[in-house]
Amino acid sequence: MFNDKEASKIVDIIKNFARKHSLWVVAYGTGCGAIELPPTMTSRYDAERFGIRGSATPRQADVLLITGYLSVKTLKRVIRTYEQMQEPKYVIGFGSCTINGGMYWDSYNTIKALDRYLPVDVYINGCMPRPEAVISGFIKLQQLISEGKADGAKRYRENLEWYRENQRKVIKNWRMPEYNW
Amino acid sequence: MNKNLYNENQTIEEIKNTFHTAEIKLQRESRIIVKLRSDLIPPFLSYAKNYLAFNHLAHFSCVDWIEDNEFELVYLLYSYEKNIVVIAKTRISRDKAEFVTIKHLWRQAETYEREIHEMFGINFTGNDRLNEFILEDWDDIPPMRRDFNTIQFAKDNFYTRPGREDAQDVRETITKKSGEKIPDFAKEFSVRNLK
Amino acid sequence: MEINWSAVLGIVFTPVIAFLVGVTYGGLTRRITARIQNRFGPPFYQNILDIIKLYSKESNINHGVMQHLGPVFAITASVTTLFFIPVIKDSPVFTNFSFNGDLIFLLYIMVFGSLGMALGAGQTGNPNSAIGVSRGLSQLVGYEVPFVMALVAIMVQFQTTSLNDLLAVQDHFTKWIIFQSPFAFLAAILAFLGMMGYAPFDVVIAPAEIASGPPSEFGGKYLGLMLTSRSIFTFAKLVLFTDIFLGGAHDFITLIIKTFILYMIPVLTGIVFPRFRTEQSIRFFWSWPLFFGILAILVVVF
Amino acid sequence: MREKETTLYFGPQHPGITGNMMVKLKVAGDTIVKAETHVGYLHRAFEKLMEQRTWMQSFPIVCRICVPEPDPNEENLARAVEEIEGREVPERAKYIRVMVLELSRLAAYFLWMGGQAGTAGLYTVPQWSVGDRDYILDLFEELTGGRIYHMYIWAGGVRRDLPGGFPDKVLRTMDYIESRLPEYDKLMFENAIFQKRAKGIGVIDKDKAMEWGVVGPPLRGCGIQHDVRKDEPYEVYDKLDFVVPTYEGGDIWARAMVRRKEMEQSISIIRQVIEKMPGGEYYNKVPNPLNWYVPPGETYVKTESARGEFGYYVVSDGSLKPRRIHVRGPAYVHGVSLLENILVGANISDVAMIMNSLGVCPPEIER
Repeated sequence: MFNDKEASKIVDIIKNFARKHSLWVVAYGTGCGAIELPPTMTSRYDAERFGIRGSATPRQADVLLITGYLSVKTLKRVIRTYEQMQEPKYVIGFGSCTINGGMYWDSYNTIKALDRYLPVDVYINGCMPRPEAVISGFIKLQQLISEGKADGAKRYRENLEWYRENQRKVIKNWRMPEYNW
Repeated sequence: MNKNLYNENQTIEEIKNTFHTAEIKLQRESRIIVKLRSDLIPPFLSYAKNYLAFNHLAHFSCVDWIEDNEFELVYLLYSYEKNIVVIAKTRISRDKAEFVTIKHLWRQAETYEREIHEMFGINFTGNDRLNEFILEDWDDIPPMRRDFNTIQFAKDNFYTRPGREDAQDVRETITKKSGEKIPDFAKEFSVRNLK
Repeated sequence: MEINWSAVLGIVFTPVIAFLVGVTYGGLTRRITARIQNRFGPPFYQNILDIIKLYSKESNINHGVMQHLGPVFAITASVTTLFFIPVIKDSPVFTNFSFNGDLIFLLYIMVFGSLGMALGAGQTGNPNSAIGVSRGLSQLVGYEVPFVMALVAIMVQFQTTSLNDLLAVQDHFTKWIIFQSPFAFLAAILAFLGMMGYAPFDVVIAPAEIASGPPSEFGGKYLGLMLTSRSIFTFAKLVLFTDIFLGGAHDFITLIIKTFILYMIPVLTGIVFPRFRTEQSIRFFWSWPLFFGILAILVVVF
Repeated sequence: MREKETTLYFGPQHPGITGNMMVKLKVAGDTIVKAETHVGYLHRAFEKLMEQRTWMQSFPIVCRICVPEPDPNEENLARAVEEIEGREVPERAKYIRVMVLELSRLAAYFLWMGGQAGTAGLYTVPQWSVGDRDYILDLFEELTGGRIYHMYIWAGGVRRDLPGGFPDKVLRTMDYIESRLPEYDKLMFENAIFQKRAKGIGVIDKDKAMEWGVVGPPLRGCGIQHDVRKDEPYEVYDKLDFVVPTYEGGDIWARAMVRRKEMEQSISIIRQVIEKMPGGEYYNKVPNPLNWYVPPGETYVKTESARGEFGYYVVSDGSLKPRRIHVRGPAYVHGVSLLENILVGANISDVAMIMNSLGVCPPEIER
């Protein structure tokens, strides 16, 4: 009926459709942007309509939402969380401070550009982004997934050396297990 | 609002009788500033807590007066009964940044001391929990000291995305990139015109 | 040897139907919950998408053999449980393996899945899982006692341990066991609340306390297997309760109506109650449900 | 027999934690033997940054110190600058400030209600209360342009006047919120299981509460009637009629009841403010913000936030920039020394509930 190529194509379409409509966000409010997540998830904006749901542990999650600036101490935990997540996994940078440091451009304790340390799929700008902006960011991610362009995890695996170098430059005391999946 | 300053004056009187060297100033109603020699701080705090009913340690702060080469330690005590804040201040040398703990008087002082130890590098003898509190693996000079340059530190340690080297006007950048016109009313609020 | 084709058909189709119904019920629950919470909620097929996505995820973590076997045990237990329950009354296709001693066998096999999960979660080494497992097992002890009491009362009352015999007794709706033995029903339905794991008895997965408990190290297809197993098991339990207390069903529509009404009891309770602490939960099961269970036996004996 | 102790890391990635922090728990069975708070995950060096910025540039920074209710911070800094300078504030601005402060307190209580019920496992209340909180955020958006961060109160007054028809909108929202409160009573405060979970858990010793630095609703939950709004009335609180509710017990339940009663008080304060609000200017003429020298001086100002006394110790050395702004958040004491003490002996099920009822908010511990 189908040859292998067509069959795998169909499987891919089904997979991407399911992935797209079922995004589980790991419950980690890394910055002050976490305050806009309750409105996004609850009755007024109701992100569950799009299949967006919180998940308690990184093992079960698909999306790592970096809600705002990352201090160096948090960056270490975020990297650990990200590496515990299972592929396919996506990173959303939330807020201006993940893009270029925002108002913390001269702070000694926050990183200024998230994509040097983790592969970011979608950025949402604003300080802080409104729930509508968050949802539109998720919809952008859904588009990327259905087009097969949300390949952050692949980039991370392929350029692991580069990311590691950047991460080690900031995190002075590097005690982390190897990334092997 | 004019309130009689009976409580304040009485407290000042009592402090004066016990600590003769204290410089006492009534800043305004319910704010008394007490300047003390550094060795008198622990007895003063203990006295204020036990005899004057200042049993709420509202705040404990530190100011770096680098031009005098001194740290100023500021203890803010509040009395619920008298409704007065006493600001007890003392100065210690910047070179030998050491002081005694007041953990035995208020246990929450431990937290403040941990923070000040980390941010200013002041050692509190008697506090055995001066470990990492807020920062992690910090090996530079304590960051809240005035001689720590945070801009330089950020420039050296963190990658900064190009595009914000100077104070750019967002509207002008947008105009340059996409050709969108700046409306007239917005022009007068532009950063360049304010200067 | 002659092959009973209708039975084969039943064995093939029962798990599939059970999964589909269970998963749709799960989706509907999310939607009903959402409506009560003033919002729209996900589409009713959301849980199917979730499960497909989970199966399509990679899972490159290895915590040892039991981690792989845990979810497998769970799904085996749910499918086996389902096989020993007559889904449709008197139907040659969906009677499955129900034989004479099946109630006692069911009591045993229903615990099996939890034990498998406990072993699997215990191996992952996550302290949250370990706490979740110990909570789950203590709660199991809690609700199992009134449930067994209720079943014993029914077994004594009707002098049988076979589900088919019980179904045969309830040939008219006035003869449903819910009316014949109401105290047993009360004890069993309260135990059922605990079995379903909705609030206030969701101490096992309590996200705000122990980060989703036993499954916290399980992602990808393991979690997918667990959700599948939970869907099937939910349906199995619902059918079991329908068979015992509500007179079973002659066709699918009746079955759906009866199980859905039964299913809404824990769901709607869950929406308006917070979670018990573990020891409060056990104390609860050992108070009213146990009392009703004893009462049911006493009523039957005297 | 002594049970084996395990170490449980409660956070930073944990659904039950209030923000980005970590509590390291030593657990024997289900009981906590030792708790240790680890903070610093949100340290942005605000106090250092404010030394680099002018006084007015510090206002966008201070409101980010406390995310659930930024206005007490702005209020504190504004009042500190005014006090050092001796600057007068018009009467209307004072009323507007009180209205904004009470609205933000109400918003913070709604968020707290969601958090408290959510940690207890009652997931319907957060869905409702966060949705209802959005009506207050809408008011803020209309008034200030921002949902979360307002940058509205500043030295010399407030930034804008009330938009047309705003008081009516506030009153309408208050009516709506008041009509919702009985529903929350039914679902949460009168819920038998919630009461079972909350009573007798996380008890603060009444005799020690003041000495330990407990402030705000936890202090009033011990039956001690102290509130900065009454002790040292700022703005126009001395002209308004309200009571400070207290409750005996010192447990989660007492703190919940105090907050529940304060919601009604806040609504009544907002109504009074709108009724009494005078006309006139909403700010006094201020210098150019880029060229605003504040004379040397120091002050300690405090505001009653939804979680207790929010204090700022501000030192100016007469330059364009602040010399030192040191923030004392209520969670500074609640979240570290108090939490570490009252968690000992508690059940792990109750950690999240205790943290929520104390109002532990990490950004104000580490700034």
